[in-house]
Amino acid sequence: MIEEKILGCVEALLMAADGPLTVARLEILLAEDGAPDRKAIRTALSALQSDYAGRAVNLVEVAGGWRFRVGADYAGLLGKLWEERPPKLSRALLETLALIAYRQPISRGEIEEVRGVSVSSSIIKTLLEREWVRVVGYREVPGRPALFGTTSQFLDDLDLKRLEDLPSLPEIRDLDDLDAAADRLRAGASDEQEGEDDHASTTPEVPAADDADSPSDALH
Amino acid sequence: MIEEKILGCVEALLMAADGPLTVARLEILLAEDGAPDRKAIRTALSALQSDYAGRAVNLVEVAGGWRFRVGADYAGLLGKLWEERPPKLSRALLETLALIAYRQPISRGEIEEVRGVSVSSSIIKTLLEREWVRVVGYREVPGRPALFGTTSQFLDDLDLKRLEDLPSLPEIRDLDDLDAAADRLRAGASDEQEGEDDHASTTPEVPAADDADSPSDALH
Amino acid sequence: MSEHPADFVDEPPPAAILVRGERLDQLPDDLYIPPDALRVILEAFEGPLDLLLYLIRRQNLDILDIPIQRVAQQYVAYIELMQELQIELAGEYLLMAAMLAEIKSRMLLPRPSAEDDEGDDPRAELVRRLQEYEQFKTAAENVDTLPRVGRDMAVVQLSAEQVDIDRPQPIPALADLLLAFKEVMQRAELFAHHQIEREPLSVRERMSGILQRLQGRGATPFSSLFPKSEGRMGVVVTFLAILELVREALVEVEQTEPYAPLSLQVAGARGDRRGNDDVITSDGDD
Repeated sequence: MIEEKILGCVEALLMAADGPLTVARLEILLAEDGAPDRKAIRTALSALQSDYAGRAVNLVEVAGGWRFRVGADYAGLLGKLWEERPPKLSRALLETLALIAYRQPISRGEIEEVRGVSVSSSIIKTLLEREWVRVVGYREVPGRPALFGTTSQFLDDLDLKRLEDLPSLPEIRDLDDLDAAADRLRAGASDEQEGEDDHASTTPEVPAADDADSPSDALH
Repeated sequence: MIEEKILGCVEALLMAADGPLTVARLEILLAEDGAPDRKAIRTALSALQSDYAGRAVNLVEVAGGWRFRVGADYAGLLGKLWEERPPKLSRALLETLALIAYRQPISRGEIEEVRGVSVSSSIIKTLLEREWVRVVGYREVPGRPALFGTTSQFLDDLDLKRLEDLPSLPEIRDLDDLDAAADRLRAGASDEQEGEDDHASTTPEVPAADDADSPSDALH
Repeated sequence: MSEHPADFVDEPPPAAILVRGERLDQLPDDLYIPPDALRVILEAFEGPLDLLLYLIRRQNLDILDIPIQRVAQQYVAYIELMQELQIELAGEYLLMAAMLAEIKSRMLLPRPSAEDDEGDDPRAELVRRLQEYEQFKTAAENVDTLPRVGRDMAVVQLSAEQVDIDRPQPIPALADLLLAFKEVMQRAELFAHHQIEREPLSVRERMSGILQRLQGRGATPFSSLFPKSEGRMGVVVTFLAILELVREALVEVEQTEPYAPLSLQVAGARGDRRGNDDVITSDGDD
């Protein structure tokens, strides 16, 4: 495969990935795109590294593999960006957390089974670091996988007293019930979630949550 | 020198932001970092745009502002990275979305009239949740039905800057053509008639798929 | 095309089902077509306008030149088939059937003059609606082909050195968490659903099978083509295969009178057989 094409593919993958990618992973991902060997991938990585040298963005090798990162010089600036608008939690993280909350104790393998995709270590790590989940035991099967459960920190942060306050599964089935349940909870909880309603940035005129109800109700 | 610094700051912010940033927003964020004016920021943006032209990641302007994104050239590769294919959008949802996009503001009843079937609440909900549409007002008729319009998020997700960038609607032929066709049918004439009618821009023989030339018509 | 008339003649003559001119029997009682399965098929259409468009387009007709008689007949045939199979139809489908019937009857009346009656020509209204619907149907397809973030494109959101640690992590809104859970569960179900769909019943394969069965035979009752043993998916696959065969003009569907069951034959066979009694065999299905 032409070196330039490998370079573009590696660049695309690293720019789009949630976390670092190892050379081995890149090799697997590129299996159908010319199937470069590891040496070719390493060549592309160092070419990219020099392409980006001196830019605000750098390609670095960290423990988990290779990743693009904004340079340390800009830490202050990015702090301002995030202060104003905290980053959104990724879909993958939310789904993992939701599965742990509802299906605990649950192993990583079981989460992956339901999600149909692998759960990255960095997600589990983030959840553990935030003390939203913890290891509550091990399943007594080969490999002794850790079982995860939620913590009291999780309940505190979500303003729940007990886990049972989470809406029940049937309520979740139906979107309308789900909204009703969320409203009920929100009505009982403090207003602290207001500040982080990042929907507001795209739909300034309409508070997203409330509005979602009104049209369909009116038209029922 | 100074320009280079602005360029780096803009690059860092855009690479780290979780959504597009407008020039105005960049100006606020850079207030302490040299406080460049909008012109300087625009200069930096176009310099960055050409720096990244031809790379796997590009700087594009969409409805919500400027952002870096990996383009559709790498769609296949990205699919592998994400593992899970996003679920396909149903025809019912797409048709509803198209009506909202091209006929906004439009009520649910009006959508149903064109589609000839009722629009399920869950479709409207899904569109609201994806933040592709929002309630833009209410029609002042009995029942005050909600009127829907598309959001900048919708355009952002399609890599578009303006509603006019949507593909134009296929043209509808004049109803007068119908009478001509009906007469022809009645007369049993299968021969083509020359398209000299001055009241119709297209003759019945022209396939409907012919592009409408002005999208603004379509968007009313 | 009766290429193998021998096969046809050789068949034992079981209870003959008269097609032309005479009322057909009801669907055999032992024929099991789960109504759900046909509902699935009906759901392939986005409503009466979509079904009508399909009927028009599959004959390569221009919307402006619809032979209303023919299309209305086919539409009604579909609707009656659904009703016969006790599918609960959305009111819109019945409304459309009524509209088509009205147009038909009006077209039989002599037109006073060419210019006089444009104002409330129900056919004009139908054509207008069909065009408008098709316009947005196409627009929807166009919108779907645009590159989309999350499907074809990725937005870049890098983290930064050093800031990683103090980067504020938001607390998820409960609603977001619930939504995530709902979606992951839905996806899990969808996944299971896909696996059912991937059962070794292929539409193409079924098309060949049906075509083969129809070769050298006259009109064959629609219902006899549904094997009882295959359950819901078998019915769906068979029905899709028939629709596809019709679309590709390989077979013709016919209904001789209102409420009569549909019958199928190889395209072009009807001409050959015209003048016959058209007594056909119900082949004591397998």
